[in-house]
Amino acid sequence: MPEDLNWAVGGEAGDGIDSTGKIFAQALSRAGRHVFTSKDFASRIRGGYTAYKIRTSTERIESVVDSLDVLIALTQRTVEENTEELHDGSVIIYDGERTMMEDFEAPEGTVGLSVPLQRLAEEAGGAIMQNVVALGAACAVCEFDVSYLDESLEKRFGGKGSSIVDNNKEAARAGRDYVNDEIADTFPYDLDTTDADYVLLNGDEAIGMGAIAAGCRFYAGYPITPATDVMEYLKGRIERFGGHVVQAEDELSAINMALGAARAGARAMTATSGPGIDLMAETFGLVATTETPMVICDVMRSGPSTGMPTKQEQGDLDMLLHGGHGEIPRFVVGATTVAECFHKTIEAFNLAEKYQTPVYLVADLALSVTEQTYPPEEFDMDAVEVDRGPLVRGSDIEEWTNDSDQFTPHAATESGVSPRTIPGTAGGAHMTTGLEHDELGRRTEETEVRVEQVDKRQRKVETAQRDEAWTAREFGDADSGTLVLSWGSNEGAIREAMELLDEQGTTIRFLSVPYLFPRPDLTEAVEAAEEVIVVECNATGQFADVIEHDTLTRVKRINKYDGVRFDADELAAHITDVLAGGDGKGDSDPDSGTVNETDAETDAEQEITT
Amino acid sequence: MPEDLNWAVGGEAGDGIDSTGKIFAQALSRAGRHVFTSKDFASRIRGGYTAYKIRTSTERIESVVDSLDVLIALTQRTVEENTEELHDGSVIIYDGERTMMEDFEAPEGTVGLSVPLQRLAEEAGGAIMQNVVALGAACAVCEFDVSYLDESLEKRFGGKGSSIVDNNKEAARAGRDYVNDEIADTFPYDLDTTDADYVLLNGDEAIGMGAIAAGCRFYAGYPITPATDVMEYLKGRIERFGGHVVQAEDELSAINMALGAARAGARAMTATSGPGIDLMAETFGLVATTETPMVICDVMRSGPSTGMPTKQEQGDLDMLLHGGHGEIPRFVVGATTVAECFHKTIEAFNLAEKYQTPVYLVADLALSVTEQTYPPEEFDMDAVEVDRGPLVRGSDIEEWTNDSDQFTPHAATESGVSPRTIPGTAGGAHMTTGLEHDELGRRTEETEVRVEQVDKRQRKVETAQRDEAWTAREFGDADSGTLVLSWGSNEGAIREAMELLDEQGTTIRFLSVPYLFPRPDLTEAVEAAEEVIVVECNATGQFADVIEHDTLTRVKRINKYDGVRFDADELAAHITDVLAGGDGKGDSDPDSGTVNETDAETDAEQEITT
Amino acid sequence: MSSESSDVRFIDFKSDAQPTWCPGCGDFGTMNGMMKALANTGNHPDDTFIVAGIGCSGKIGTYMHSYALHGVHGRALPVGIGVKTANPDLEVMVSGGDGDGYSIGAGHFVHAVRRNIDMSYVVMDNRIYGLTKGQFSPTSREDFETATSPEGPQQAPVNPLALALASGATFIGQTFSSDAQRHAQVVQEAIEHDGFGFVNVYSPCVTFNDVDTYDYFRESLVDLGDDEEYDRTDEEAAIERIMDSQKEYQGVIYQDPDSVAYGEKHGIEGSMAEIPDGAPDGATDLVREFY
Amino acid sequence: MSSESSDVRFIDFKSDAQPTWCPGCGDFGTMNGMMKALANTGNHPDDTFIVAGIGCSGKIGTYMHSYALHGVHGRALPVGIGVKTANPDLEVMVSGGDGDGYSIGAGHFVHAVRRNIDMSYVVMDNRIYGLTKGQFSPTSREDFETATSPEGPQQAPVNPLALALASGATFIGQTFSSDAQRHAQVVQEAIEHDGFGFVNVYSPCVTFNDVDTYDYFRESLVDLGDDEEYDRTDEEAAIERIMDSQKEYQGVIYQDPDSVAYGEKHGIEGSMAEIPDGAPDGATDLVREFY
Ligand SMILES: Cc1ncc(C[n+]2csc(CCOP(=O)(O)OP(=O)(O)O)c2C)c(N)n1
Ligand SMILES: Cc1ncc(C[n+]2csc(CCOP(=O)(O)OP(=O)(O)O)c2C)c(N)n1
Ligand code: SF4
Ligand code: SF4
Ligand SMILES: [Mg+2]
Ligand SMILES: [Mg+2]
Repeated sequence: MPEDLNWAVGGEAGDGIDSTGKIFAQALSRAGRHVFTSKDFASRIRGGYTAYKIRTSTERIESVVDSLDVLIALTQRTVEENTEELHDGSVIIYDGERTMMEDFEAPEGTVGLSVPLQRLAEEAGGAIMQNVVALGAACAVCEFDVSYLDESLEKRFGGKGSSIVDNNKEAARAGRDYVNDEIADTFPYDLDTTDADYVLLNGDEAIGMGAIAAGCRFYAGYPITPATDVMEYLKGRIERFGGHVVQAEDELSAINMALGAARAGARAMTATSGPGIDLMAETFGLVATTETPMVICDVMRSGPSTGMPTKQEQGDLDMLLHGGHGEIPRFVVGATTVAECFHKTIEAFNLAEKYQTPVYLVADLALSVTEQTYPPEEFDMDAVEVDRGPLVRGSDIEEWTNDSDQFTPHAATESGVSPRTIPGTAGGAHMTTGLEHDELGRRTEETEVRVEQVDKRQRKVETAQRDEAWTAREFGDADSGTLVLSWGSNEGAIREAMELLDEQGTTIRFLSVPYLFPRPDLTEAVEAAEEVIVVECNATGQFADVIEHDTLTRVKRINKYDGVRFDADELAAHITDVLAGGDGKGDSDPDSGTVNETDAETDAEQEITT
Repeated sequence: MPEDLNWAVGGEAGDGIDSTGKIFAQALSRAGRHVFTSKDFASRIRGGYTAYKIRTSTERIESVVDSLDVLIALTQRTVEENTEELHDGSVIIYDGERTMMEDFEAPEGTVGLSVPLQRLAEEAGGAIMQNVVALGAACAVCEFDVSYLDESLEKRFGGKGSSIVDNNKEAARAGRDYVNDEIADTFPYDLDTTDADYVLLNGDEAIGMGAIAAGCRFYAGYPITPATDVMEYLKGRIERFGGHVVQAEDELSAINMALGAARAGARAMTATSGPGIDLMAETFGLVATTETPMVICDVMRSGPSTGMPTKQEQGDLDMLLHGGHGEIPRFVVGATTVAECFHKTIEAFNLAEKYQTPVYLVADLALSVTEQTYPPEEFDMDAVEVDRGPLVRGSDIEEWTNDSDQFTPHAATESGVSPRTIPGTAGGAHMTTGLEHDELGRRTEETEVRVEQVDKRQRKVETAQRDEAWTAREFGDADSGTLVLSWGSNEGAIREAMELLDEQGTTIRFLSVPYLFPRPDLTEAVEAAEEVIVVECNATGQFADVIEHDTLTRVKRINKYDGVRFDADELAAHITDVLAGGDGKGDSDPDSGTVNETDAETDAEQEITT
Repeated sequence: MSSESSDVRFIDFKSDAQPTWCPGCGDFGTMNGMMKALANTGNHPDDTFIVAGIGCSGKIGTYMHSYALHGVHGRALPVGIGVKTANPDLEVMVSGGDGDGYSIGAGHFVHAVRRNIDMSYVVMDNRIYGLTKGQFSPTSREDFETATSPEGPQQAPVNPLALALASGATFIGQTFSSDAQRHAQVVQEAIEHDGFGFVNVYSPCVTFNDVDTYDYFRESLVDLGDDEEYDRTDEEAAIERIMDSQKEYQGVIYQDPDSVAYGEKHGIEGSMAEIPDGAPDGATDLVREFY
Repeated sequence: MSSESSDVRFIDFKSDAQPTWCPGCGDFGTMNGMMKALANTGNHPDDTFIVAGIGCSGKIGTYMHSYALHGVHGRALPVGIGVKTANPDLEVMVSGGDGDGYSIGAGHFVHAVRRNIDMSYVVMDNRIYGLTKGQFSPTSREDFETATSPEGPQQAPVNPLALALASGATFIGQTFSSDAQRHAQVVQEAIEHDGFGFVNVYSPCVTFNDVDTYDYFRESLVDLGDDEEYDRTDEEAAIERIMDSQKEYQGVIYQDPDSVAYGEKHGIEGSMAEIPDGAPDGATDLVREFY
């Protein structure tokens, strides 16, 4: 009986796949089981295949694997899309009475379980509950007490009245009973429960919660997948803390609204995805030049251009590090797990105010759509610290005025960070501008002042480089000759891949890098390694290039750009392959788009034999 | 008698400084002299100091020097701004009868020449002609025949009627006569003339002319310094060739209009500066993904944000190479001289259509405001070649249709370049989209197709890297151990600096790089050198970083970011300084903002002793 | 031109791609009308260019057959302007959603209207952001509850017709996707109009908008075509209808009979796509100017 | 509030920076009126936030004394919205040119108007791009010759008042910079208005616009304040004036007496600048929600 169960529900977009999966995930969480979810979906409202996948264990999980034990298939295509994942003994629950599934035959080795979902749902009060019937059936298959579903059914349908809730509970039981009574088979799945109490949330929600925790009060945004959830999370919640969400007319407006709020003294944020980041590029420079603290969140999706809006990619790093004309000091902080989405958001706000710069907070689609369980202590609100930086109030202002009693918002201090007053502070009135300016914030073209201000802004970065701990998250064997580097959501899959590799006797050192700029100095680590492999979800190896420049060392690359996140098995295979001198494609899925890209010059040098 | 004369007219913005300087520059050109101009100006309409500077010689000139022989000073500040440049024997022409200049005393060693400009102008028909009187006076000082001014006066005032022209001619003569008759001094300046016939134009005009030459018919743009001149040049001219200029409501619109025109089959372009490049970032990705040929010109100015709009900088390279979310294949071509602005524009159009990608054509403020003489043969229209790439017409279309007779605009060919039809072509109707698409241009999320299309777009770049000559412009001693690398308008100043260095016995090898991406492989050159110095007008050393990554070698840097272009003397001093192990600040102007920036790691390694 | 004189049928403008719109989505009807209008005006897919915005609405570019570009969100109009200017012989039709056109694209809308380019612009107005799953749009009612407006947006909805009129529109139409014949007819008139033919189409979203439904429009729409007195060239009458917040009107609400399109005013003629192999004749004069 | 009751004088809103506008530029007068209106309404520089666009007009941020941001071209309004929302106690005034507001910023204008935030927006309309040296602007006449329109733009000029009205404006004013008293008075009313107080100011550019001159405005302006019959709350009357292309009007052209500002509708109260040192009270409930 495996501890680790891989479960999915799939059908057409519009079939309610998402909420069905979520109900099951919550039930598992209530039962003290860990859950890690992922979604297959298309950016259509209806008519596209979509699936909600759950991996669950009593141990913590950080990744998906390419295996499916139990599948609720509302459509034929759901099975087709998952043939590779199904294995001997996989159970497929489907409704053999539906016309489109009449001729369905379960793939060889798998167990097809025809349950009259629609009929049972109708009997329980309405066809619409067929997904819940399926959940009940799945409970029976997994020997999982159906009553764990109750709480999430109440959460979901409570607003619609108690009879709806009751009908749904009944529908679940009807599904369970049908399997137990009519099929009466036994299956190799038996889900243990524990006493643990977990919370279940995704990356966007963690970012939103982190923002409120950090004191963010103003959010302006424009809907865009996969960042919309940040706005939707905040709307209806931030108001309870005295804040407000504006749905702007576009991203140009959103970032400028946030800028205004930030200048008024609020902690302010906007979140978007690649196309919005592009549109914000001009104002980003203004935020930096006016030294306004602000957090701009990029939840990356597959590009370029509109690309594949519901697919995974880590393709925006170059833009985040280098985007915007002219030379713009900036911080770029990345989350590597769902929980880190919370923590890094808080950190981003503190960095923004301590250094009076815009901070790009970067996450990716895989983080934002993954719902994952954590012990609630991971989000310890008592541990939240707020550092507002050199905010000057009251009579302290006098320290920072010139001979004419004018406040100097851009004073060229040693640290590069200047005093800051907020509107309403007596004696602090000042202007600032995106033009080059003097210490008073007034435009100038004096060469000395220009150079002084450029240097001052740059100095903030140097101060931060010196004063803050820009550490990487280290895993594995610190003495291993194989160094794996990565950023963003790959952390979990790499950690799991390490376990698989461990079993094969391969140990590696893995540094998961949450700070993209400023970033940890990896020179020593790279120099100490025999083999450096950079893993990322993009085609060109943007982070690899950065590492190469930093350390003057060519690295090997594992890249994936087919829109699907890495899974642990695949990664283990790729790493093994690279270590064996291969091209990084591993022996896994030849079509997965994973490549080992190296510069033309290097190809020759490294003489990789395939 | 020096061959090389440095001349300037300065005053307040709004005083007509620009046209006054231009008249004199044209006169010099008419007299067969080479001219190289530069401007000091503030982005205000009035109330700011502004100057038009001319360096002239019978030999070709490529740069400014920090010296002034003859200065027409309409204001006191003009002299103050140029004290450093003035020397023993410099002549300052001013109007001692104007109240504000009454107490003017010429700096020591210089010759103050008070000419009653306003009075003489009034006598000739109007105070407004005082600048022309000054030009006449300057002719006398330089022993330059005043009648050379006539043609440019006709050009300038011809539209206002012949009596205005005549009055101006008379005003010029009055100025000359006053100096000859009333002052009757002799001066050490005597301008030779030659039989040569030059054209005088600036970089923006050269870009505009190049565009028309290349067959560009559609231009959409939004005014922005220093790119507006491209639009103003084209407006009124492109129509003669069947084209049209649209002044768009913003840059977002401008690039999308150009995209539409390009998809309709026209050669289309837009030009802007940094802020506009930011706004165009999102659509830039669309242009690339839809594989639409288009030229986007960035005439760089000082950033970040609004920065110093009338000042020089080469600060956008990072953005041009890396801007836009996701991974966008692109070409970045840069002009290094005014004439190259013409040639590289033509090349940009050819590259765009041959490879069906957007091409960033990059110039900088120094190029755009410099008016420079060239023999007209430099702009040989007969030598212009137009390569439209794989444009498929007529029955050839059949080769590129699928089994259902559908045209495949994104066919994954070996070269990566696909067939292209233009609307109106029978049987060629097709769509394209910024979403990931298949060969037909229809959206897809199939992993194989996605990977195929990413690879295909990338392959275009590889094909171009293989098939085109991405050469650098080489100067100096190919065997020198000192390699200087640069891009953009610095070429001229470096070449002149090399002459100065030569005199000191220092030879260098200089590669001026017009191709930023794809770019020449400089690995060999860098490895062969003992010392590599990258010269650029920005603070962080963006091109230097690129070179470091390409070649895995740390380089030295000469950077300037005070808004003023390099001049030859200063550069020679800096290079000497770096070669002597200095920090690159040279012994020239301590405030010039020139620094030698190296990464922290390298500082230690290189142990530069200052 | 009329449908009789043309060999092109409506079906020729249909691609073989299967629409993924929700069953019942208004966009099906909207698109059908567009295809009919294009065929009826004697256009051919090979001489037609469709520019589509981003949104559920923007998918029409894929479902129709013609030269087409599916652009970035909010920028469809400038693309259309570029196409039409570079080749006035093409029939250019721009289409997108209410969010695409009146929110992120509002600025371009104002300026496209006043430029009066000879093309048509069909907005599928469902008063919701469909593709991003149901946030309020600029045309959403003040009290319309969505994920981002639990208590309604609490701001005046954009009145697209008023915005067009204020921007100097020369043709303003409004239709309802399920009134197939009227819709196709008004779009056809927009195509035939000598200038910018703007049609706002009520194209209900059955998934995320339970307020602006088929029933609602069916009941509230007043067809100006039924009103024999109505003079579409009377600006004042148009203003009255457009500013009337109590009713929804269908038909051609305003048309300037003296409209002169941008291209004509600027003397733009013929395609810009054909260029010589080298510099064009007369290019050397450009060099001479700099003497 | 009136000037009598306030200790702040107009001069307190002046900075010691010397304006670099051309002598005679209309922006001098426009700015003076803004300073007077701010003082007359009892505001203090330390509680006032000015957002300036980019253009000659945008320089006022430097010449006035208050908290201020000089933003990027066309985005002044959203900045103002952010400031006001984050701290409703501040007096927020946004200002910029006709290019800034009606060209690159047109979309934001439409949406700022309909949001009806309680702030004022003063546009210095000189019907030209001043700072970039004289290209036509969205309000330039159809036949106005500039470097980029040798034969005139040949497109309908934007009518800013109509655009505002179509977008649901609750306050529309228009003034002339050299009619100092009227101008200051209308701006003052815009400040006092409970909602978005929009004032289009004819602020002549003496350097690049020789058509829309002081003389022209002096001769053609009709002051609605002189018309005792005129009822500013009558939308129809306002439409009539606004759509009248033969005349230019001065004064408060329209005001919705029932205007309720965005902040009030959304229950936004008090500054968002003060936050605790740690997570706010009740934050733990957010975690619990995820059980
Ligand atoms: C720059 C940018 N921002 C946001 C998005 C996400 N987005 C896609 S469509 C859309 C709005 C859709 O609404 P509408 O235009 O009304 O079209 P509908 O789906 O209702 O037909 C948004 C916000 C995007 N694609 N690009
Ligand atoms: C994104 C961007 N595009 C273009 C510019 C250049 N620019 C500065 S001001 C301006 C227009 C000025 O016109 P207006 O707003 O009417 O102000 P005015 O100078 O007439 O007061 C332009 C196009 C810019 N700063 N930023
Ligand atoms: S979500 Fe709405 S607009 Fe989109 S396809 Fe479905 S019904 Fe149509
Ligand atoms: S150019 Fe025009 S708008 Fe600008 S300062 Fe001068 S007069 Fe004023
Ligand atoms: Mg919509
Ligand atoms: Mg203006």
